[in-house]
Amino acid sequence: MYSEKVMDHFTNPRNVGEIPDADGVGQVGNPTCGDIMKIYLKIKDDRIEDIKFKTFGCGAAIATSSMVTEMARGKTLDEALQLSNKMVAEALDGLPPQKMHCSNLAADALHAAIEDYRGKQKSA
Amino acid sequence: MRRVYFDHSATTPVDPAVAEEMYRFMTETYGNPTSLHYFGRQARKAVEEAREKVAAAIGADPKEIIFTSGGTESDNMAIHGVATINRNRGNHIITSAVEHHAVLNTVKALGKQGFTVTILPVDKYGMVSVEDVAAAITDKTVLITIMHANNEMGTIQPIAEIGKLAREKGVLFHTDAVQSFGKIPVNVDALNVDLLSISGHKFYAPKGIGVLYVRKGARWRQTLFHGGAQERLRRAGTENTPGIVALGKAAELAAANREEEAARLSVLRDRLIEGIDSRIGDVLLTGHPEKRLPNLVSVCFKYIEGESMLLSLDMQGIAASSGSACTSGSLEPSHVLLAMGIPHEMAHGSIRLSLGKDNTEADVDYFLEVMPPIVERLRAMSPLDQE
Amino acid sequence: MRRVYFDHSATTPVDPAVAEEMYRFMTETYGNPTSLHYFGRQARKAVEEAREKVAAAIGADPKEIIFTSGGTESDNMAIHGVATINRNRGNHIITSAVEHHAVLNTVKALGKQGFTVTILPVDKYGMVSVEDVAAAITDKTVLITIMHANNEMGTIQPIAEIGKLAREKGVLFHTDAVQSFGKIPVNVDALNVDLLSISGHKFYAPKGIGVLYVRKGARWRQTLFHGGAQERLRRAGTENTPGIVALGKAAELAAANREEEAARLSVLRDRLIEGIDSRIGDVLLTGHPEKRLPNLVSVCFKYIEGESMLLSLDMQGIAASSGSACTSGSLEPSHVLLAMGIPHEMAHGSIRLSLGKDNTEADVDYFLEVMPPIVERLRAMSPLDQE
Ligand SMILES: Cc1ncc(COP(=O)(O)O)c(C=O)c1O
Ligand SMILES: Cc1ncc(COP(=O)(O)O)c(C=O)c1O
Ligand code: FES
Ligand code: FES
Repeated sequence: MYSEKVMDHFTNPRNVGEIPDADGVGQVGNPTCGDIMKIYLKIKDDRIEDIKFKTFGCGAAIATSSMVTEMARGKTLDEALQLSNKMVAEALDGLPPQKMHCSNLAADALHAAIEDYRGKQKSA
Repeated sequence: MRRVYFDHSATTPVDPAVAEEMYRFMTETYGNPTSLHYFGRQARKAVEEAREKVAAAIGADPKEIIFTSGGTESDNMAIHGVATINRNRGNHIITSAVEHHAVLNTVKALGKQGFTVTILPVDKYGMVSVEDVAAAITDKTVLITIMHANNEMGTIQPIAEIGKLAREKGVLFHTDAVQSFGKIPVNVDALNVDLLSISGHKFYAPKGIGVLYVRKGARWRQTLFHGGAQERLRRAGTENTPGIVALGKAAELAAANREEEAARLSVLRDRLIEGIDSRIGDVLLTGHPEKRLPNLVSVCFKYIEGESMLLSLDMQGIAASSGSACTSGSLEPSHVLLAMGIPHEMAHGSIRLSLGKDNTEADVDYFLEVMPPIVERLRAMSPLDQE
Repeated sequence: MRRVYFDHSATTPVDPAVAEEMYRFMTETYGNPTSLHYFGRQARKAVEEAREKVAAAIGADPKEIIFTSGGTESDNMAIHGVATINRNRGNHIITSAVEHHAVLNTVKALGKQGFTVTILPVDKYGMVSVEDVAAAITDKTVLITIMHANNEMGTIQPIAEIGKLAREKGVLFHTDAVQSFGKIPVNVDALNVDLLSISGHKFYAPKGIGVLYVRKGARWRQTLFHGGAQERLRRAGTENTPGIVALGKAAELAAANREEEAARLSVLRDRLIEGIDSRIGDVLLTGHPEKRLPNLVSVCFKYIEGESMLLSLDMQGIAASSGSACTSGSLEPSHVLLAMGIPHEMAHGSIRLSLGKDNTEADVDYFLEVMPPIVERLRAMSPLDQE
């Protein structure tokens, strides 16, 4: 049902964890529908220097979280905002149709974290 | 890779002795039991012998046994048949919140066709209360349908008591015994039921064959299939002789081995439960602590989600399920666990381990060795606040 | 005793290669295709491969293939689903007088639920006329259901022409291809059909498994079974994996061997027809002289009755049938023969010989040796005036 890439990211997820003094944190999803994704960012010179995630969810949720962190690492914030849920799913060689829902969270969580960072910058 | 199959509530392997019978009836005794000739008569004889075996296994008369294509068809046929034929007497149906979708969706469909439906709640163990049933019956009630044992968490309902009540009130009573048959005693008189559903592939018979028991004289009629006069006008379509013969043999074996096998499995089940509890922690065993199937463990692991556990177990060769196999692919967690008052996020973290005849203590121990690091890894990834 | 099976239209033996596949999917690859784990995925893969094989055999897309429990279910599901969903567009259904009861009784049941039903007559060869169909269509017509080839006398209907007409008029068109599949070309595009029924046990797959083809976009919905989300919500109930795999393989074999086998069987068929005609006399071959199935002979022996012939043949080891196996046990002669204008007493004297893959010229010759004295003996007993 899942592609090899999905299984690889599920089995060996990249960038799992928290960043204690994160510059931006984004969380999407809710426990009712079975998935929560939380992304932590460390930003330097408008670039994503470090990124970590924590996810409650199915195989697809974990794999997309892992993939989005890999894709975003090192990108400028504007570049990172260009990442879409679809691109994440494609990078994983696709997801089963009934799982497109989860893939719709990873990029959203990243964007939420970037917004959180920018919001803090503004108010600072 | 070591493979452990812990998903017998989803489906079972066919017993090799049963599969061999099936093979013989496909290649040698292949006649249509409706046919007059030698090939047909051989098939007819085998079908009627199978009917007798099934009848004996549930304490029924062979004439009360109808062969169907499976549990879903039996449930639909039972409920639709009673509702349609008794429409002039009343339009109220009582069921429970923890039924299989084959019952629940059939009743709900009737709800859209002018029937009033009462869906009874359950307690935290998933139990229906007999008092609730009594309070729900009105003079418009034509059918009560409550399952014998639940497929997701294994709770056994007080069917005999509900049946007694239904009989006193003159209301027809159907039970879905798909999960209970072969595991706990299923006797139509002891249970006071008028209709009862069974599915072959849950007790080492093949998929695609089931049984509907209908008590003699019950106000029920076949209303789903129109066609030939098979099964004494109660199920049109060429009889699935190989499936029927296989189900008959499997029913006989199930009845003969039930007690011993249930005792053996409940030891394994309890070893699983205790092992999970002591080695993992932050878990919730779901279903009734005593009134439960001997072969089923249902447990919620806090802070993590079911599918990721299943995938991880699968990579270690262990086959389990989360809730009902039928509902995978849906975003909603199990309606059964929610009905028991289990919060959404915990319900998402449920898995079901259902044991069967080839499972051993070594299988249980393998699971207990493999599972703790899986849970640990997933919990380390979880963003939920952990106590 | 020498045994000759001439009742392949009632049911066929399962091809040993198919039965072996079935055995393997009962005992080894036994998972529930809905399950996520290894066992489930293996089963899912096999189900989808079978779906592709069936689709290829009838020129359809795999998404258009739904697995059912047999021909009767396919017919019921097709007709009930179209009627229910299109009720708001119209309430008129057209069928023919020679349909199988799975179609005829389903349509008649709808007739009692507010549908208007036109049952088209047939000519003396059992043929429906395209003009009659055209004349019957009204702006209330939502479904035309006419079988591809008849199970009792083998006449092949002008399905492609009727389908073309139905499409022009925007009316959905279903055909029961239970008897034609594997014997004559069955291609859903060439036939212009929207829905088509197949039953496994008529082409060396097991009993209890069938197919309903539904064209993409056709205004049809599953309305018979409520339950799980299997078959993309189009057929609830655990998928009969072994049956599905077996049907897939049998469909592949049927498509591959069809042409050659049809040629071989029609030689045997014609040898039978000529032999009966020349050795017995006072017989009436029923069905269309050319537009007929390659494997079926239907013949009325004047002055005598079908069952007594069948019993006599059976005593010589030959299995045949009179009319449809489904209707035996009924006192009325075949509705099909009556619809063709054959008088009652002659219709009572009909037998059907349906050939299959293991039949040989020697079988035919054996029949031709055994049959004349049987007819002679029974005619000697008959009180009817003989010409
Ligand atoms: C309690 C219960 N009822 C009904 C069914 C449906 O049976 P089947 O899938 O054989 O149609 C199942 C299993 O899927 C079940 O567990
Ligand atoms: C033309 C036709 N339609 C439908 C059926 C019903 O198929 P089944 O008996 O597999 O349900 C049959 C055979 O019995 C048939 O010959
Ligand atoms: S976690 Fe919601 S479906 Fe993947
Ligand atoms: S001849 Fe015996 S049933 Fe009519």
